[in-house]
Amino acid sequence: MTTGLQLSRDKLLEAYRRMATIRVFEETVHDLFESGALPGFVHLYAGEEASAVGVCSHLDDDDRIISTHRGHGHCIAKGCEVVGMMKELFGSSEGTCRGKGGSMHIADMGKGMMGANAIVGGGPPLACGAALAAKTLGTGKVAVAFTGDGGSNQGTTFESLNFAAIFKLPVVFVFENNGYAETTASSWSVACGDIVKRAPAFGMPGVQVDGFDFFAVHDAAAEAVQRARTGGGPTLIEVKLGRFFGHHEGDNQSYRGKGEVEALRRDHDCLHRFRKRVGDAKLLGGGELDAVDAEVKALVERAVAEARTAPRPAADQLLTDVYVSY
Amino acid sequence: MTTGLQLSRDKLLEAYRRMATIRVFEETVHDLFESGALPGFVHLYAGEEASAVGVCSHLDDDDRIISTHRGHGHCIAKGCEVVGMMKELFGSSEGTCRGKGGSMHIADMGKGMMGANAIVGGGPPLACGAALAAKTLGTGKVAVAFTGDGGSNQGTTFESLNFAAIFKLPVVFVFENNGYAETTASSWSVACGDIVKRAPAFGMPGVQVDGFDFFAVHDAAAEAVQRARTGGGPTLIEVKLGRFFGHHEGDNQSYRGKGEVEALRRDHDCLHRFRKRVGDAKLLGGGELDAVDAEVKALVERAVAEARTAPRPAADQLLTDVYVSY
Amino acid sequence: MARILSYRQALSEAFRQEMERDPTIIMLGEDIAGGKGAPGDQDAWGGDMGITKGLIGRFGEARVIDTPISESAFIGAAVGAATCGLRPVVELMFVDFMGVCFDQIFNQAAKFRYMFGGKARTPVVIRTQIGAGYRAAAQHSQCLYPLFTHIPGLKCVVPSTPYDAKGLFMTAVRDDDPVVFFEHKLLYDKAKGDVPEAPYTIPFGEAAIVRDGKDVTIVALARMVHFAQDVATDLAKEGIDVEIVDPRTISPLDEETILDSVAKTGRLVVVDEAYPRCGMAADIASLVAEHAFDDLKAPIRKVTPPHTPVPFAPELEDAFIPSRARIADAVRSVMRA
Amino acid sequence: MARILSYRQALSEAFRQEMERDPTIIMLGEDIAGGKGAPGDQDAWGGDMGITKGLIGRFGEARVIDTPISESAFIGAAVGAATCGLRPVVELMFVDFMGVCFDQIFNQAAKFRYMFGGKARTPVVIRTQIGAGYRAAAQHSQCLYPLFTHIPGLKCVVPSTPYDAKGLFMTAVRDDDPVVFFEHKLLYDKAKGDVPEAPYTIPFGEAAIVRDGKDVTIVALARMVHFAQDVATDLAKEGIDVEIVDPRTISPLDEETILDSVAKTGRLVVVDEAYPRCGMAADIASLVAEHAFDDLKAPIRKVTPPHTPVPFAPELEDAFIPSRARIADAVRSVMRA
Ligand SMILES: Cc1ncc(C[n+]2csc(CCOP(=O)(O)OP(=O)(O)O)c2C)c(N)n1
Ligand SMILES: Cc1ncc(C[n+]2csc(CCOP(=O)(O)OP(=O)(O)O)c2C)c(N)n1
Ligand SMILES: [Mg+2]
Ligand SMILES: [Mg+2]
Repeated sequence: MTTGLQLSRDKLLEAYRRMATIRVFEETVHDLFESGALPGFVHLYAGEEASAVGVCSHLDDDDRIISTHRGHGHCIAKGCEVVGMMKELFGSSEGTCRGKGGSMHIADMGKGMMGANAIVGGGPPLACGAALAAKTLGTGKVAVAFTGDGGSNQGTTFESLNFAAIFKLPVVFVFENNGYAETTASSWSVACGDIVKRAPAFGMPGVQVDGFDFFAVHDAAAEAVQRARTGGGPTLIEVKLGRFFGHHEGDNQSYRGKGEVEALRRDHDCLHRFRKRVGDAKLLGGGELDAVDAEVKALVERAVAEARTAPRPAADQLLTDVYVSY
Repeated sequence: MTTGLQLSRDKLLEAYRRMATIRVFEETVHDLFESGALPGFVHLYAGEEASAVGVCSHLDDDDRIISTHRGHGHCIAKGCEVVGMMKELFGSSEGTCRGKGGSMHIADMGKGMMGANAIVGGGPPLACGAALAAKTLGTGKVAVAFTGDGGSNQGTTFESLNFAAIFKLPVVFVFENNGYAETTASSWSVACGDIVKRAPAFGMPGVQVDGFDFFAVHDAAAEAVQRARTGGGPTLIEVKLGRFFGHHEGDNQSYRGKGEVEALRRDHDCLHRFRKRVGDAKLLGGGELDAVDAEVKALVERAVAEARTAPRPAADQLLTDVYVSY
Repeated sequence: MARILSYRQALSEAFRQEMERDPTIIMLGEDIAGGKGAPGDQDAWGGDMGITKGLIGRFGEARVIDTPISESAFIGAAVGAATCGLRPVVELMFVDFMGVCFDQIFNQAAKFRYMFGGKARTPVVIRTQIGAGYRAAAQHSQCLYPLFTHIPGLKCVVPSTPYDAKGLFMTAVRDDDPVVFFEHKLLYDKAKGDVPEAPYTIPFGEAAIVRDGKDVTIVALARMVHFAQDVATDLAKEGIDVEIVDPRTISPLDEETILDSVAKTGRLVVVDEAYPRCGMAADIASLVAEHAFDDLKAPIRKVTPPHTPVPFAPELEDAFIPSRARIADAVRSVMRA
Repeated sequence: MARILSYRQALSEAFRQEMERDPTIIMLGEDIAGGKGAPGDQDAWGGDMGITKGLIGRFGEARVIDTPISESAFIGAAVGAATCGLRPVVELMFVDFMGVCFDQIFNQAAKFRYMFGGKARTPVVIRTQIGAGYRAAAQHSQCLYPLFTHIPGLKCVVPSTPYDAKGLFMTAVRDDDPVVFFEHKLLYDKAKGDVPEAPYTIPFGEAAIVRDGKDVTIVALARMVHFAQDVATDLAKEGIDVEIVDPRTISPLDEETILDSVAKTGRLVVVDEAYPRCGMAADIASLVAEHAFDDLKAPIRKVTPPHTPVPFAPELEDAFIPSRARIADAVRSVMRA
């Protein structure tokens, strides 16, 4: 198995590009929301980039992931196209979901992204299904369910863990523990403290990783994905991380500790960490990373510019896409 | 804490009486069903008596239990009245539930029996509620949720374990692992093998006991109930046992091993074991136990006789008891 | 020559034939084979009611999958697998259990296509038992199909005969949308009829005119179709000529056949075993009140159970279920109006 | 002197006053206080929409209980506690989440009393948000109250004004049956009105005649009542005199007021934001088609969303929700008929 630090320069650059894209995308969406340009409920992934990208760097378009309400990062990590995503957030008919899904239901089946999901715990059963299909059809593909710490307490999630284990399904359960479900601390809501401690109860291996460190996530995911691909069954990964913004846009975050977010941004920024690791190991130079930053910034700016003027859905779109046929 | 073998003669006799009552009740219901006298779905508890009685011997009428589709034994163990129960199975208006509930919904709130429950996994949340009420009102009462091995895989059950633990509710989760959910082996459906192994995942103590041994169940339950009563929070008890009959009446049981049921009845009859333990320890004599057997047999016979001719519900009963007021 | 099968046999045959035709069809459910992990026989039950018996022997464990009692997980898995190239047929043993897994059905399967802008396909069939009369009381006797019919994105099928059961199942499993397939537990053995051996499909959204008549239209589903037929035979003796329409699928609903029938008869009685409030009887009655009002010669009558749970005692349960007598009275009352 | 409160303020006041009156009332839900176990402020949110803000400060952690995201467990716990001497008020944050916990509501709470032969009492209130218009798309914008209304044993309350919200909540919490209390998220701030400070109750099953009129009856709920009022004002200029009936509780339903109104006007338009199939509009239309048929001078018209999920794009969502224009057209059409 290749560890993160053994990745090719191209792969490393691509990982950084995706993380940086998520970051810029989310910071931009934050501003857009504040300015009133975007409607609805929006949950930002900034700060958690290393998790989505660390995991998805082992997957191709035919592997499936399922996300949560906090789905933009998983989309980008899985290769969804940023301009279409931004158009979706604006509700344009050129959006990834033709403007019908919005932030909480953004999906791209062609990229193996089965959707953000506005029902907490909605995803894990569906990931089991993707894994079951892969197993039944013998495709060698895997599925990943991203779930939050809050979602780890939903019955559907527990059932899925047991279900995946007894069928040895090729699925990886990634629990992104960012410390909060809305305002509620995971240290309180998860009775056993660490989500990883639940793995033995479901007969599967579990591992806890530092979610600010792309390389830690990458290496844990490498093992889990390989286990899944080679018939070894499911794995539970608990990724410890933190979100840079509120639960959703508009959250005043008064439940968080004083200086907590500042400290996160200062000491636990996965992008900084990545830069330092690859710099120390002399794998990539600052200049190439800066170039990626610039490229990403331009991409997201273009996405916003296009999204602002993108076509709106025609009235008859209300009635289409309910059924394949009816 | 009093161990089972330290119980008073009266208490021991009462425990035996309840176990024997369950046995005779169930054997009788089995015959009645075969003869066509009883309608509906009926799930018998014979063979598992030591569990219900071992647990319920620590409870009084204001402690609450919630049961499953296999509820007759829990009712009797909790002190429900046998004649009314038999009438209920016959659908008489004098039944415990006036003929409206039947076997799968038999309940007696006055005895702290919150009902059999025909939804697998339906009970644990409700038991949390009873415990929450006890805690909030400071009554010192406890709640017990009986669940099967099959029910241990239901999401509602998992959620309840976590919920009870984080609130330190005075509740005991008793998992009666009789090896099967309908035809499905628990050794397969419970990914981690033993249900008790799930306790750490929910931050609570767990214990596995021999469910054919009243004294083993009694002692484990003593500790769990005392923990609950004294603010120590929930406990998970896995009771290993076996059912003497099929899943429900009419089940051909071809999924069971050759000679399995015969061996159970021969070597693992909780009534025999009880007799032997109290005999060896010279706590009760065979004669007094025989007298209980006779008494119990007469009681159940009377119940059947009365139930056969008990009044039927009047037509207007269809419309009553939907609401307190509407 | 007629080939008489029961509803149970017709379904079993449909399952087998379709699974033979299409290797992407899998079946999942609790004890649909039976004996998983157990020391005795596999295929010990073939489903709670024996409807899936024999499939595991023919198609193997990879396609006939017993599940733990985790309805959200395995129905959700069926839904997820449907978006990834399989055509799962998943059993929710009794529709009464929908409360532990409805989210995967109504927020996931039903909405994927719309939420994702037409870019998803979810060909899953959810089979489930409905109906009272089994002395199984409040939590095992409901119909509940109105709850599914309410949800855009689901298709709902309620066959009343062996012929329809086979043909509609074959349509369901070939359909690219999520379909909920409601089987009335009292019809498995009691409904018998001619069923061709060769596979055939019955289009969704096409009602069957079960009986031609000119005086009154009865719209009925599942077991109530049979009750309506008995009533029609009786009332013919009183000179009342009843037309019976069985929608067969309630989402989509063949509005045209119902409206045409009412246009002809001018009178409507809707008979349904589901609860009355926001139920199918109300749905159909309101359709006619809106779109065939001028054809109506009399008030519409609904014959349903009362607004109560299903009781256990046999005499109460029998009184709960719409009876032939109540149906006949309703028909007579609209003839008088 | 009028005391103008918003729907939000009226509800918050009702919660506080009732909890003060009755110490057996507890509240449970996700983040209904907020900050549980967290380093910062407690009562950080006071509920997703801030409706329960301030309660934990006043009544403490034992009575205002934040929960994990385990709806079956905590709603089931509220139900169980209700049978043991408490009067829990539990929040299902959005009604769209009912699919993960419906069993505890419809098979447990709703059926205890019946299954147990009248020997149980389950005084639980389940509060939940409904409605579209928030740009929250398919899984956060549904009404779904028809699903609950279908179930015998539940009571369903859908207030449209601050006055009704307070009075109906007080009735709900004092009621001995399980009540589902539906709050329209677009009314919290937009609906304002006179609300007496002193506690008061509004009986269930009593519709409000929101506007007297003689030409057409509009029956509407929640946000649609306000739309209907606007339409009525406009149509008055065209000489159409609209009567508006707001049932306020849909289970029980005040059939009499609806039928009386139709007896007077002879025309009915039912406006509802829930999905059309097996919905409230169908329910009410069918009631009238059965029991006030002879009073009707025109077909009944239903104005509902189409049979589609709720779309995200604002213009599509606005087209989904019944508009004033569509309501007005329906009224004009029954006037012409
Ligand atoms: C079934 C359900 N319950 C509640 C919610 C409301 N809700 C949305 S996100 C959220 C918190 C989720 O927390 P977590 O799983 O930790 O994910 P995070 O937001 O931290 O990424 C809640 C309670 C929901 N969408 N679905
Ligand atoms: C939610 C739900 N799913 C499925 C069923 C059907 N069912 C009834 S009992 C049972 C098996 C239960 O097994 P277990 O929990 O081990 O209890 P046991 O019968 O062994 O006492 C099943 C699948 C049900 N009643 N409810
Ligand atoms: Mg979180
Ligand atoms: Mg079992």
